[in-house]
This record gives sequence, C-alpha cells and structure tokens, in this order.
Amino acid sequence: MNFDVQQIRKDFPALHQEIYGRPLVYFDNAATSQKPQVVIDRISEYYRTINSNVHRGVHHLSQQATDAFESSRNHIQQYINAQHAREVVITKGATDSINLVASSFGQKYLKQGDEVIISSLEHHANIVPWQVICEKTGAQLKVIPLTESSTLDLQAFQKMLNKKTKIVAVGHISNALGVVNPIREIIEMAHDFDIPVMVDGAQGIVHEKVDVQALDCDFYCFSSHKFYGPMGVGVLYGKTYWLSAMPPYQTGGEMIKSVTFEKTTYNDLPFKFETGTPNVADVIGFESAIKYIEDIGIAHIKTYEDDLLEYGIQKLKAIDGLRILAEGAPKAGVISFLLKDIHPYDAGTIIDKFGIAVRTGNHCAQPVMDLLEVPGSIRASMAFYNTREEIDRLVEAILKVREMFA
Amino acid sequence: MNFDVQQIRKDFPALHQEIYGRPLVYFDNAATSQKPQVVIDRISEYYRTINSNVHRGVHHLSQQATDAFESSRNHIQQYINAQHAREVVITKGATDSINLVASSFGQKYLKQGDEVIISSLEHHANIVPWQVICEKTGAQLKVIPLTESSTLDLQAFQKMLNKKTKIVAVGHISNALGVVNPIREIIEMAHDFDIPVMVDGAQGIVHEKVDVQALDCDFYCFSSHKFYGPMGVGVLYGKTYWLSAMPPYQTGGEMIKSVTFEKTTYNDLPFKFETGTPNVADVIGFESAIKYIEDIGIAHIKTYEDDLLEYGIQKLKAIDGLRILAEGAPKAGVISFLLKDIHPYDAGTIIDKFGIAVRTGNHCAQPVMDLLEVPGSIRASMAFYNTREEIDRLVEAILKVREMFA
Amino acid sequence: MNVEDSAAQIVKEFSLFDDWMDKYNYLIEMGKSLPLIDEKYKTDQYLISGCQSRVWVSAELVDGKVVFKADSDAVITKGIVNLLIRVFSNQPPEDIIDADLSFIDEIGLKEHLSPTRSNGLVSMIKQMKLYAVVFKTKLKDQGA
Amino acid sequence: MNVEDSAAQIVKEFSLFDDWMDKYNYLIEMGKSLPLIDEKYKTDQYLISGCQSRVWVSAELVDGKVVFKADSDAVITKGIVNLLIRVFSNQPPEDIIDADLSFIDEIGLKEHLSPTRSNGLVSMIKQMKLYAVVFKTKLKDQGA
Ligand SMILES: Cc1ncc(COP(=O)(O)O)c(C=O)c1O
Ligand SMILES: Cc1ncc(COP(=O)(O)O)c(C=O)c1O
Repeated sequence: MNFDVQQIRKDFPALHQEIYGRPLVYFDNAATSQKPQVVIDRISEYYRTINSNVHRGVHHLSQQATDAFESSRNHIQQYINAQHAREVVITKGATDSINLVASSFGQKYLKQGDEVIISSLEHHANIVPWQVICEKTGAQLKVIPLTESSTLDLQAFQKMLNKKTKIVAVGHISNALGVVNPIREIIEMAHDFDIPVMVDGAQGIVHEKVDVQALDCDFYCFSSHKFYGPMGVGVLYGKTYWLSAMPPYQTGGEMIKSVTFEKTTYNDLPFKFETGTPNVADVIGFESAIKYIEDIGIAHIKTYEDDLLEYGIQKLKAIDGLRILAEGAPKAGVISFLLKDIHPYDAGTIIDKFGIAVRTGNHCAQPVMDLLEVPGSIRASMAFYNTREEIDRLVEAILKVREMFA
Repeated sequence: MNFDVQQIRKDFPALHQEIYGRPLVYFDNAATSQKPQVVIDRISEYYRTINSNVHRGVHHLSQQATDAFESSRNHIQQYINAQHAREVVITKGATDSINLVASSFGQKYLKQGDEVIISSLEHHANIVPWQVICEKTGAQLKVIPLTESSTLDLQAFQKMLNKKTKIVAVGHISNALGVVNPIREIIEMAHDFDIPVMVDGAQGIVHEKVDVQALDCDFYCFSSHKFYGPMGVGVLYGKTYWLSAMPPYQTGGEMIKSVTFEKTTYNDLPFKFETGTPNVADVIGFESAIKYIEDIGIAHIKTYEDDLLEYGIQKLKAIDGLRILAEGAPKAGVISFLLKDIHPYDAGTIIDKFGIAVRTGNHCAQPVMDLLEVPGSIRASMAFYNTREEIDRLVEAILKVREMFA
Repeated sequence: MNVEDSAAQIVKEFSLFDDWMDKYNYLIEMGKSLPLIDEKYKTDQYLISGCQSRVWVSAELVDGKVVFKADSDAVITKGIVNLLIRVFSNQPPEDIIDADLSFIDEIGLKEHLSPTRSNGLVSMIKQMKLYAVVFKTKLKDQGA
Repeated sequence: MNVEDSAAQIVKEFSLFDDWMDKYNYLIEMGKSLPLIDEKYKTDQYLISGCQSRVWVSAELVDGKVVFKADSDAVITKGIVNLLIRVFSNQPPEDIIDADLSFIDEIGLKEHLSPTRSNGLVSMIKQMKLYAVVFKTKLKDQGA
C-alpha cells in the first residue's frame, strides 16, 4: 500500500506539538479532526483575495466568491454522488442538518399517533430534535433496541415498522462506541414500507465511502469539522422529492424569491433551505478537505484505519482489567473502554498528562451509556494520521493509570 | 485625528488587488466587510495549534480551546457591555439570531390576536421570520410606516403600540438606504407599554458604539462577517430574563444537561441556545476583529466614516440625474442611489468594469424598494478603510455610465 | 443565415473592439435595437428567473422555425438576449437544441456563462433550448 | 488552624513534589482519605453542576463555624475537594468568604481554576462560599 503515514502527518501542523513536554497524541478525532495545511491555507487565501458576499452580486469579487462557493457545493455533490447539486444543502453542522429535517419534515408529515424510529446508539443530536418534534406533533418516538453484542436489533426493528411509522433516523457509525450500523439493511427494510430514512453520517462519512444513491437514503447529514474541514459548516443531503415537499426551515435573505409585507415566495432548492450570508470561507475550505481526502483515497484510508483499529483493540484487550464496550460489534475508528472501576474522568486526567488526548464522559450519547450501565467511558478515536506507536503510548499511559489508582 | 487611513489599509490584504487591471475599490461593505490580517492569522493559528472540540473535554487542547472560546464570548460581552456572559449567545449569523428570537419568543409569547411590530426599513431577515411565526401563532404583523423623508414615523408607531403588542423588532441602521433609526426612542416608547424590543444590529454595530445596557434593548443581533470578523458567526444578545423564559431553539449536544429517551433536561444559559459543535475557530477570529476595532477606537472610526459619507453624498449629489434615496434622513455608511432611469443592473455592470465593487438590486429589502417605487438601487457602502480618492473614482465611473447609456 | 453563420457573424463584429468599453457600448446599442416584445408577453409566465433584471422571452413556431422575441428592463441584458435571438431565432428546433455556444466565449463574454451569474444568460439559453425541444416534439407529433 | 495556615500547610506539602505524577498521586491519596459524606446527602440538591464527575458538598453550622463534607465518584475530584475542605471546614463564615485562593495556583493546580474546566473546581468554591454567605446571614440574624 502506498500509504505513508509519516508523509501524511506532515500535512497536519497541529500534530507536531508538545503537550506537557511530550509529543501530542491526538485520539479525539471523533470530537473534531485536525486540518491539513491546504485547508488552512485555502481559508486564508479566500480572505486575502475574493472575500465577498455571494449570489446576486454583479461585481467581480462577488462573482468569484459565488463561483467558488457553488463549485464547492458541486464537489460535495460529486463526492457523495448525489444526483443534483440542489440536493446538497449547506448548514452549520450535522446538528443543524438534523434539526432542519426534524423540524421541516416533522411539520409537514407528523401528526398525533404517528411514529418516529431512532436507535439506541444515537448521539443526542439525533435524539432530542426528534423528541421535540414528537412532543409538538403528538407523534411517538420509538427506539431500536440493542442485541447482546451492542448492535442494533434488526428483528426488533422489523417488528417496529408499520403504517404509523413516518420516518427512521439512524446513525451510520456510533460516535460513543464506534459501532457500524447496518444502514443498507435498515434503509431497505424501511423502504419496503415506503418509509424514508435519514442517516446521521457525522461519523460515517469520515471512515468509509458514502454513495447516497447507492445507499438510497432519503437524507444524509454530516459536519465538515469532523471530516478534516473547517468548523461552522455542515451538509444536509436530501432527495429532491423530500426537499421540495418540505417547508423552509429558517427564513430571511437568500432563501426567498420575493417579499412583501403580505406574502413571501420562497426560492428554489437548495436556496429554500439556506438563509442568511453563508459561511463562504469555510465551505470553500471544506472543498479543499474533500480534495485532500480524494487525493489519498478513502479506500486507502479505510484499510489503514481498520488495521490500526484492530491493532489498538488487540493491544488494549490485553490489558488486565480493561473492558472494551460493544466489543464484538463491527467497528470503525473508535475504541471506547473502561479500566477496572476507575472513573473515566480520573483516567482521562492522567492520560492527558502523558500528552494524549482522549475523551471521557458520555460522549453526548447518554442513553446508550445508561443501557450499558456505565457512567461513561474513555474513548480513543483514531484518524488515518494516527500510528501504532501512538497506540503503544496510550497503552503505556493506561498501565500507569491502573498503577496509580490501584 | 490620529487616524491614518493609508496605514490602516495595510492591515487589509484583500484591498490590495487589481480588478480588470485597476486597483480594487471595495464599496460593498454592507454585504460583507474585508478582514484585517490579524483575524486571518488568528484563524490559521487556531487550526495549527489548539484546534479541538470545546466543553467537557479533559484533555489539554480541549481545555485551551474552551478557554479561548469562552474568553472570546467574554470579550464580546464587554464590547457590547452586556451584564453577563450568559447573555451572549453564539449563532451562525444575524439571520440565525433573529430566527431564534422569532421562533423561541414567538412560541412562548404569541397567540391569536397578538401583534408584532416591525418597520418598513427592514432587511428580509427581520421580516420573514416574523411573518412565519405570526402565521403559525395567529398573531398579526404590523409595520411602522415611513415619513416623507424616509425615516420611521414615530407618531404612527406610538399609535400602533397597545396591549396586544408583544414585541417590536426593528433595525438599527438600514442596510438598503443607510438610514439610522431612532432606536433609543423606539425602545423607550415600547417599554412604556412593557413591550420588549429586538434590535437587528447587523449594520448598527459596524458604525457606532453599541452599549446594550445603556440602550436597554431586550435583544440585539449581529453578524461577525460584517464587522471585520470571519463568516459563520453571529451573536444574539438577550436579557437574562427573556433568555431564561424562552424555550430552546435547536436541540442536540451541548445544550442539554441530561437525556433519556423519555425526558431531556436543558443546560443553563447561554448553552441552552447553543447546540452542536460551535464554530470555535471563527468565534476566536471574531475576537481578534473586536480587538482590532478597539485598538483603533469605534469613535475614531465613526468620525472618519461620517466625514467620508458626507464627502460622498456631496460629490454624488452634484452629478446631474443622480438621485440619492432617503436623502434627508440621518445616515451611516451607505449611499443608495439611482442614475436617471438607468437600470441599477446596467449601472453596476459598468461600474464593476472600473474595478469598483458596488451592489445593485433590492438589497434584501424589497418592501422598502416597493414603497419608494424603485426597482432597486445602486448601493455604495463604505468602511473606515475607504478613502476620498475612491469616492472620486466612483464619481468618474458614474459619469461614464451616464454617458454610455445616454 | 444558419446558427453557425450568425454566431460567426457576431464573433466578427466583436473582433473589431479591443476594449471592454467598446464591447459594452455595442451591447448597449444592440439592447436598444432589440425588437420589443408584445406587452402581453411581459408576464410572469415568460419571465426568466435568476436574473437581477427582468427578462421575458416568448417563442412561436412559424413554418417549422422558432421565432423568439424578448425584452428586459435592463439594456445590457437586452443586448445579450438580442445576441441569442440573432443566433437562435428563425432556426429549426434541432439546430437550436444542438447549437454550439462557444461564440459567447469568443466574444469575451465568457464570464457571463457561469451558472451563478446574476445576469441569467445561462437561464435564458436553457429556456430557449427548452422551447426548441417542445416545438421539436410538436413537429414530430404532427409529422407522425 | 485558620484558613491561611491550612493553605500554607498544603503549599508546603506540595512543594515536596517536583513532578506532576507525585502531585497527582498525593491528590489521589487525599481523595481516598476523604471522610465520606452521609449517603443521604448524595442527592441532586447537594450535587455541584459543571463537573464531569459527580461531586456532592454539604455544610452545617457548628458553634459558629462551617463544617463541610463532600464526596465524588472520581478520586481526583475527591482529592481536590478534600483540599478545599482542609482549608474551609471548621472556619467562621467570614473567613471562608474572604479566603484567598492563591494556594491553588501555588501548588500547580492553576489550570483547574479556569471557569471552563470540567472538573468543576470553580463551581465547588462558589458553592462553598455560598454556604458561608448563607450561614453568615443566619448568624447575623441570630445576633440581632
Ligand atoms: C440589516 C440587516 N439585517 C440582517 C442581515 C442578515 O445578516 P446575515 O446575512 O449575516 O445573517 C443583514 C445582512 O445583509 C442586514 O444588513
Ligand atoms: C454521530 C454524531 N451525530 C451528530 C453529531 C453532531 O455533530 P456537530 O456537533 O458537528 O453538529 C456528532 C458529533 O459529535 C456525532 O458524533
């Protein structure tokens, strides 16, 4: 494999720093990823050159910025293989995208007695917006349970589907445990009942190729900042059929065709769902991130990451008293674990002192932590710029933690 | 005055470029401003060093990023003289802020028969969200009319206020015409009826000192990108009383305290209104912009800008066939005009060829254009880095336009 | 003249100008000389969306050829739509559908060809080609 | 010992350690030795918010002095709250209210003093000082 991790690491300036006198090991990638220099440079370059407000401007800079902005949208479209650029709505993040779907889809399609299905593995961002819209409309929230091995229980899911089900909203890859959900099967099963499926792909797009047409999902949401792009940008992919039918979400400039004090006519897709000045700089920066990933190849990234994850699992499993959550389940990028009865906060505090960034707590997925009856976990989440040596350093730190709290 | 515009221009890299072989004249500042190098550098530096997800992280980078993020919030608080940092909610822009208020305030306080007052001078962002919430709740939208001189008619406003009025939402400075509204008086008049006032300060904060406690406004909204900061960041200032009483807007991670599938408890202010990973890089970048403005001093900026505006008005008025909109009204930053019966699009296209960026069209304020019975206008919007020479170049271009379309 | 010849003719005319101002002066001239559309066509039905100025385009089939008329409230837009009319009007539907538009690039108006431009040139071309497609189907139906 | 003396004592103890690991080992020791709170106080009412681990703090007024008890489910947090108890507990309300907290900085735990830290040290101090304020008012009322 022509995948040279040392070469790749050079592209990420933030990786090359010392924390408490030790080289940083960044294992908090599921929270946010580091950015390659090309992304950082692209943002600076934008602000130094074509910075201006997009759409409807007749002047040169505005036209340049609009071209760059729309061609970034086209690039995102191509990357996820959406059929049309109008199916790519720019938001501020995955949470914003999910709120948009829950609110606009919910307003149009949910009523008293209807049902919405989510899963036990969801991030709060894919729970609370559905709770809120269910409460507003009188619909009921149903939750796909877990099997013994912490995967989604598809048999139970099958039984939950019925005429009252109006939408299924499910994560692609769990951020708290790293479990990869069988979204292909879920989509097929739901479509047998003509029920649309929204996939929360915040972690999914990072670790594998996403082809929304092949998946046939109705919506797919993700954030730029977890996918090596800038903060402040998210994507909502939605099939034209649904996006056309749904009412707008936020309102204001950009998203309207004409306004009088009596009546407002909305703009075409995707603009109907994009109001206010968009985050042009960071959208363009995100395009650079996608190009960067394309250059390496997501398939190469996946191979490398899967290998690294396997290495990490083997090494950590060997530590006495260490327990990996959802151990048997298919996984990507994440090892979520507990060390004896040491509180994750205690462990995280000490691991940090070794210059290693892991996350501790419930990872915004409190319900699954409650289900597993743990107070939270220690999560090491990996990217393709991490190395086996870094995992060895984590193991060393864990051993020290075990010793200190013995 | 120790205000050296040539020195200041050096801080803004985007100003130093040629468009069609001529030095750029950037007169589209009301759409978005250019950014000083310190802001661009701060964003790059953030991504090269402490980039990580904020809040709840125990590791060093996350704590550094959280500190920087929260201290940016504190800086914004101090700049607008809010009483508490919790009254400063970070959004993605002014439009997002206004949508938040309209939706959350509206849900809680508006019902059939109630009234909401906006003005004739509003940007679409401060019209459509109110139309939408009025339609949902059955409230009625009332519009403060204009006087002959295109200022808000306060006598009419006085008569509109009554027990059914639940909120007044009014712009500080009109983006389409540059008219400065008497918001102090409006706030006082509304408060006499115990009616809260939201000020759309997208243009206001740019041109004068804003002290929310002195103004005593209940909400004040603005965007970073118009105020020399990065795109993708906005602010909603709101008094604790109102923010506490209002239900959350978007939901997901960050904004919650605890989540079960049955029940969710929301976090304290300001986090109750901030969900998803915030745009840390750009919020920190915005802090640099505020520092930059503080170093120059908004009072110096105002003096310079007012002088420049006066110069521009005198020069443009002298052009035969040129008509300045809202000519007599108190103004800041903007000259909005028409040239004979030349279509603004025609004029803008030619002015652009001179390397001068102006905006043409209705400036997302169609209702006031309809009221003035114009198809739109040509708008030159100035910042403190613009010069008299640049105005002279605009005059030259306008003369050429007049000649070409004669 | 067929589509190709008209396009070549326009390229030749524009080749006389070497600065943008002359070019735009010429566009303005052409805008002024555009045969105006009948007022009855100035309705939303004939309005091209995506332009900052309003543009109306109507089309009729006359003897197997498409006759376009257009108007706009902005002169430069009129000039641009006039160029399109000179190339497309009075041509058989297939020729319009297949028309090569590189002449726009050649006369230095390439910047107007971006789909994000607010002048709506791309929308105008799309609308005109759409009319041609409709008429082609109609002719085929009649022929069948 | 008064507040100042206890703080000085802690500073002295920590001055023996020159690396973070010894410091944390000591904190962990102190965490383990914390006199546990009565189970009845482990309710939401006594929970300090803003910590990743759960921390409960209770307070009583005994002979004009405030007696604090605390517990946490994380040992380091316990160690930290134990430091505070050593300084604050058994002191008159005014002394707690006026207490200078620079010892936290001096023992190298300054980083924990940021209000954005998830360990909640700042919240704990706030809560303890709040208790002191309440008791002071109570004492004044009784005195009056
Ligand atoms: C007066 C006014 N309000 C609101 C807005 C909306 O700001 P943004 O597009 O940054 O959300 C603008 C921007 O044009 C404005 O000028
Ligand atoms: C699975 C999942 N969904 C949604 C989100 C929310 O993403 P953001 O915070 O970027 O809006 C996250 C981020 O933690 C996530 O991991």
